[in-house]
Amino acid sequence: MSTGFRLPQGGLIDRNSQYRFSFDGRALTGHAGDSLASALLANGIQFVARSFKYHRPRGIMGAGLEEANALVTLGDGARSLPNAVASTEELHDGLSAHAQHCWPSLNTDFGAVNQLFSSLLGAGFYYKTFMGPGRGPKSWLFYEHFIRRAAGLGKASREPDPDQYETVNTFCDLLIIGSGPAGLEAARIAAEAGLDVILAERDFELGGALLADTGTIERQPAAQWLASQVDRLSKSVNIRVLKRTTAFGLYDGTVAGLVERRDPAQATTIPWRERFWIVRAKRIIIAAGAMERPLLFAGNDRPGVMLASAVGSYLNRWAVAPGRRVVLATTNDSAYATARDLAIAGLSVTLIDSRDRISEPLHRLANNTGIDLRLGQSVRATLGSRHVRTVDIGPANGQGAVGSRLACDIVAVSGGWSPTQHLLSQRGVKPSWNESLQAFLPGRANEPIDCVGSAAGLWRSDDCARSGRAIAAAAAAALGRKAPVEDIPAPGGWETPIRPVRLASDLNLKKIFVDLQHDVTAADILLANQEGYEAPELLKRYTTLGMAADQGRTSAVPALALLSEMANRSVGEIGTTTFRPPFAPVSIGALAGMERDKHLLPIRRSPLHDVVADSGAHMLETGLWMRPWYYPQNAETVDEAYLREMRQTRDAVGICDVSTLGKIAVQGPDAAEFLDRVYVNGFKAMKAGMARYGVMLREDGIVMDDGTSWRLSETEYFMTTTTGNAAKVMAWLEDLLETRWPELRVSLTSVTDQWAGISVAGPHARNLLAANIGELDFANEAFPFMAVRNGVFNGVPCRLARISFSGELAYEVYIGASHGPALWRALRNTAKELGGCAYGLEALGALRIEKGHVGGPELDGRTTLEDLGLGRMASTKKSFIGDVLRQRPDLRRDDRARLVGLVPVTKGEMFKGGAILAEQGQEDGHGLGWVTSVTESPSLGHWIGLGFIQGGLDKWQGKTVLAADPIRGRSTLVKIVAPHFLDPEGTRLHA
Amino acid sequence: MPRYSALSLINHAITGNRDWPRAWPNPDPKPSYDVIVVGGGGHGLATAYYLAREFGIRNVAVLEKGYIGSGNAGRNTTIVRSNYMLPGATEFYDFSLQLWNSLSHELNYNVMFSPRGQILLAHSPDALDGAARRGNIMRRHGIAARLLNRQDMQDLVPHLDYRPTARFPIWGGLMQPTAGTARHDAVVWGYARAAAALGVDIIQNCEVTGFLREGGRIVGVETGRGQIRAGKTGIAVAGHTSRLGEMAGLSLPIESHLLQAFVSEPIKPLLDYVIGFGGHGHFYISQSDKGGMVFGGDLDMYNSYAQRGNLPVVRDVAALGVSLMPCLGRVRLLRHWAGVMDMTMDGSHIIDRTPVDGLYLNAGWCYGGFKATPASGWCFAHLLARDEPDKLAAPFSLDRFRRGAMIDEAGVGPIPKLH
Amino acid sequence: MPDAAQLSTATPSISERTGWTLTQIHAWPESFAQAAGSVAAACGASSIPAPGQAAEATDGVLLRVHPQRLWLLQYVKAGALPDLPVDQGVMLDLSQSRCLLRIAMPAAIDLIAGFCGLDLRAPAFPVGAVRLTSLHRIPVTLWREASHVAILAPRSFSQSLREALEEALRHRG
Amino acid sequence: MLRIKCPFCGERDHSEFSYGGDANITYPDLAAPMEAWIEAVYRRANPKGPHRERWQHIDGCRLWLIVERDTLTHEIASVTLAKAALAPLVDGQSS
Repeated sequence: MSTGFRLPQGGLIDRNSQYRFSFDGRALTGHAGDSLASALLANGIQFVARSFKYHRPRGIMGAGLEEANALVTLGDGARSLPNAVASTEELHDGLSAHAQHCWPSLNTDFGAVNQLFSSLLGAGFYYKTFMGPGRGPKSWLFYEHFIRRAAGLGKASREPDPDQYETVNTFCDLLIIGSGPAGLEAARIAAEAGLDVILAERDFELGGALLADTGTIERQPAAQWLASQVDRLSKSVNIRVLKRTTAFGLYDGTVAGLVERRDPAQATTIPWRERFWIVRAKRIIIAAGAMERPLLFAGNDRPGVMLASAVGSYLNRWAVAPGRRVVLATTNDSAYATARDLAIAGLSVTLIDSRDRISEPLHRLANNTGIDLRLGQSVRATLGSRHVRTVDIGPANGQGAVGSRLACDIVAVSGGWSPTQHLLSQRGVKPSWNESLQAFLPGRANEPIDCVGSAAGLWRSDDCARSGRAIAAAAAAALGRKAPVEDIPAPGGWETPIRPVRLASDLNLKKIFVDLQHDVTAADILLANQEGYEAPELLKRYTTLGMAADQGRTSAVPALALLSEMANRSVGEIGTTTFRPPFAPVSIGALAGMERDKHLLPIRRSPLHDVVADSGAHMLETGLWMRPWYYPQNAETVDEAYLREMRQTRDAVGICDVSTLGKIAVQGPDAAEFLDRVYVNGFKAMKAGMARYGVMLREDGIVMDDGTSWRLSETEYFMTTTTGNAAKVMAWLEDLLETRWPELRVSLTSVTDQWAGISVAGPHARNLLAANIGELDFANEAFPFMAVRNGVFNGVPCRLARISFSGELAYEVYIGASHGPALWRALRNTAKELGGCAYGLEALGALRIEKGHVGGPELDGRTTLEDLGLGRMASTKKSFIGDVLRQRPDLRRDDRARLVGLVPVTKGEMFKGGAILAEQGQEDGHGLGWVTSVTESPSLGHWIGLGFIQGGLDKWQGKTVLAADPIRGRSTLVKIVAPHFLDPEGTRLHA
Repeated sequence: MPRYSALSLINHAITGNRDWPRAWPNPDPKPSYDVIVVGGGGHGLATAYYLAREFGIRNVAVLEKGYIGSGNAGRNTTIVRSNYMLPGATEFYDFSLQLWNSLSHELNYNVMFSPRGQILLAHSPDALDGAARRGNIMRRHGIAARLLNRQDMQDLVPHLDYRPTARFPIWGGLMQPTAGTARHDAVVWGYARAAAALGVDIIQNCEVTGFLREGGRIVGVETGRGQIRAGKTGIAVAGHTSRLGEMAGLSLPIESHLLQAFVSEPIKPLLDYVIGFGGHGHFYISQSDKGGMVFGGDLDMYNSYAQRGNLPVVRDVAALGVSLMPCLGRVRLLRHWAGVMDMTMDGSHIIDRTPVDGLYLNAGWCYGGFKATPASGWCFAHLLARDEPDKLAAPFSLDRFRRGAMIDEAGVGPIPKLH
Repeated sequence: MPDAAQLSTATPSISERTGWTLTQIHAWPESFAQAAGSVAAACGASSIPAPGQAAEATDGVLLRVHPQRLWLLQYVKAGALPDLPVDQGVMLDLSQSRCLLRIAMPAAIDLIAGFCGLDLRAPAFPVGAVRLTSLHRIPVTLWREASHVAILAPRSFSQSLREALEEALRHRG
Repeated sequence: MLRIKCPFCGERDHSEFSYGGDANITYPDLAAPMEAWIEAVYRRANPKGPHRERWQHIDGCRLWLIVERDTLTHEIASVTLAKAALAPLVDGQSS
């Protein structure tokens, strides 16, 4: 049933350009300047979708974002786009669209059978059933499987999104949203006053309502007025015009989120699909226009029922007549211009007006153009299966039976206008109901945000232009500029007031669709009100009104009007729900911009990154840093490699990149006092040239971090922290210094990246270093354990400390980052000669387990000093951060889980980190503790581990418990031993 | 109350659905009750229901300043799980899951609890050990748990990003097959209807503006609709707990923070599980029955009662979502809003008496309020009925911070924003 | 002006400079004026740079990065600075801790606007302006030269930052 | 975006800052009695309205700031340096 056709002339389209496109496989053509919807109508296609719940046939009813029915899927495969609104998709050559949410096809959709059960499928029916059989939740899983396939609209691709998105941060004095008469004049005045202006327009053409206006504005034909404005904009230096750009959200600080869509014609030259603008404006003017509201009558969802303004747009902007015999039903003056244009275009027009009297000019307009005008009437119902065929009309007051039945192929409706003030509502500004205009007008924001034009309830374009100028002038003044002051016109502008239609009592409420996109009917609203869900938010959530992809743009006010009739409370009294961002759906990819996959977060690399890779390192990404994990030789696995690395280090020597450790320069007269206050052990008495292992607590007495601090001079320390806690410790120390102890003269600077750090461990460590570092006596007496010395490598000064994490004779060498690779290569070659090797993170972790040193898995943010067996480090001569709260009773109980060593009872058995320590036979509950770190120990010839157990060594040393690991199908008997497995006396350290 | 069932749907359909009664009456407040519960969200209504159902106390009023479910009950990402690791938390949340399993039956209202399975991802070998410990604790409490390697993950959810170049590579995950999602509004309306049927008064548009005191004891409340007396008064207003605490002269270990939730446009089934990001920071995603992708992430990280979130979190959540599930890039965000969370000093809730006689506290739900609704209601009812906490609620006392008995799952200490 | 040898150019508009030294001067509040004055004089800067300002020095630039802190960036090894008694302040060599990237104008403004929320419009970011901010979550110090924007970034982030900037360039087409 | 005017760096998005919580807490000295520490570390006024709070400009000059902000409207009334002694050093600040 094709009804629409292209008029022979007129419209803002380029008739020479031929765009080939397809709908459901049918090859069609349109022109540049068409939207997908206008091109479909021009080809006689109106029925394009099936409704959400009842799968009723649905046609194009709007000409912009207010379109609720015509949702289609564009393209296919990785670039498909579900739920595309046909009237906001700009036509381009090669566009392919197809119907969605119907099976097997648009014309024969099995889902339509739901209409037979409409009484059963009323609001909230799914809360009243699907609960059985049985008491458990499994039955719902069964029903849910089918419900989820029936729900949803379009189908999203599971392929990775191939497109790129860009982010732009920008600033301006004034952001203007919308380029109708109000927005254009506001931009002109603001720019002339010298403000830096951004004008954002959602459409691919500037002009808003002017694009379909055949009337005049400020005594000039609308098209001519618009042309001169667009020309002036192109010459203006301080207005940035952003077309195809939707302002979707207003945030604190008058910051606006906008998304710009790429011009389809430039798809090959512009790499980004969408661009996300974050605009930091001083003031914002919302000139987003108003949206026309539909009328409620039986069968108001049939293809061919359209908004009057949409019919006007298709006629005037795109030279498309949606049909030949138009019945136009209105409650207000706005539809008369469209009636005139339809008549002039030669179409048969019957104008039904709910009001009994209209103004003299409108009477003359109807008579002069041969319009069949019927006053005091309203539409009661429509007939027709795939397209509207007839419409029944009757008295507008809802009394009395149907008067007559008119044949038609288009029913254009105007139930009033709603100012588009969603963005203001996002800022918590409550709108106020204006009874005479039958519209919610925007409230006053206590932020520099104003609404102008029809977004503020002004219906005449002259008034819109004047309000744009007046508000822009006020904005300029508020920003210290001069601009000609004008008074702001009052809302409204119709000659005869709007008259809402009262529903006739005999209408079939189940056929009156209030929310077209979610198939919410008047019967559903009656039921919700009857069952107690009458507050607007409860009504919305129970019926799902306004929760579909169009977010209730055209359904919110008609629903409230219906509710006010049913509950006889005024619409103003009931109030509206809060509009949330985004104003229109926004691609999640656009919000992510470039911050995805590899670029989600930056990654830090050691200065030795490339040189260790040359040494064959496999890297592991540990949160912020990329670190060498293990150095496989001839295809070793991780385990084979790290065990070999441990053996070579224990037997000869091993070198390891430790550059990622947090490093902080602590300088100043009060540096020693400062360290004394943050570490549990004393640092003031330390001599220069020595290093000391320290532990830091949080304020609540729990261990935060550990590391060594080297005293370089009377007033300078070189503090190291764990890699993971470096940033947290730095911010914490700055907090203490600046906000609690401002009297201390200390300077803190992160020097993590200043130094390349290499740990050299093993019996040959001394010889290896002595062969490479000059001007330094490595003899034990000259360079004792925990001492700090300076040396020189190839003429470059470097700093060494005799610190051992592995328990071997070991040193840490720090040299200026850029010299690290040369030092690494030198030490690597000497190590090879001495039978040593490079070792990575895995071996580093295993070596320290053999020494019983605590690491990441042990410092889990819940352990105290005593839990870690470090209780005796706490100084009794001075107090420190956390010293008081660590004395709380539960933190001192002797049955707390304490650090212990673990060995398997049968030598060859293994166990893993995360196993639960429990008494044998105790199958359930939290058990006694847990395993934190494990490794195979080449030196001891069996697996070893660290863990925590209630009561620690005092209670369990020498005893056997179960390491239960049901999640990995294993349980191993383990014996509790002292955590210091290897060389507890530390003979190697002091060698 | 007339039973809801397929049969009742058919009977009412025949008569044009004209005679479905109000799901819960809308009474005026009586001068006094045995117990007043302040807060008409899921927790407050569940408390009233279990007071009547389990403990036989029916002279109860629930006072809600707006419409029921207008607070955090309607503003969360609807996840129900019990994969908690620490003593006290494991038992409490699993008790809640058991109540969830039969809740639709208990209330005769389909809350749509869907045990579809929740997967907590692991992004490093150490994280896999951490997941194993959590899984072991779950197994030892009879909670279904399964450790997944990368291949298992690819079989279950093929369209996550498994490339080694991904910024947070997926090494595997811990799955709780019995966890899932539920319809948050239905939980509020289900408890309201069932409580009202047992005689509880549900009073909307009734804001508490002060407490009535007699000799240092709280004996009722001052409201916009007059004074209402009560033997015991329970606070369950998460997000605004400090405001009521202030009226009673209590300063609490709580900061109010915004937690944003996001929903996409409705699409055909794309994700069958609840997925949780296991790296630094929060991210969780699932798909609602209507087809919207429901996801959320970190707090906005500053004190606020504004119920609307800011751009940085929107960008971070979008970036993490697209990085974990690359096909999400073209799916379009439909709506984002924020709830006001009670964030406590150790990330765990508080169900306890208060130092003020006659006043009882249910608060501090951080991210976990929705999944805790049934157990929170049950335990708070037990406390209000018996005047001493049930063993499940005992660890979550108000004075645990004084004793040093914090329950800190995240291990980040007394910084509410980090829990 | 620095000679070309030190500039290694990757893409036409992003280049890295090496061979410079960076010295941090941190003075206690009451002695900042005196300490900063002597440093400015020693390195040929006309004045002590105010917050957000850079002062030209002989063959280098003096940046104000903190109320109590100056960074002296010298492109060629200049003479040593006067030593600073510890009761006035402390000095620290940071030459190895940063990388120095330079992005040619006018591409620099658009490129940086993709990564941070700074007002880069001409009046707000004139030649000689210094800004401490983050690009792609990386803390940086950037300042406006006549024909470039210079960026000092932590060395460990330099590859990540360059890759992000270069990818952004490709995105802009 | 909360727009915070850092006295040293000028107005910036709040994502460049790290929130430090209530600024009205006076932390006791390190050896003060247990009750004073429990009060300081665990009790929060958490007002709905004007709130004096701490932020660190962690991605900029890394200074700690005292911000007076309304926790309902997010309107920022004032931003000052936590360490008063630095105020004279930022007077000629940029924008």
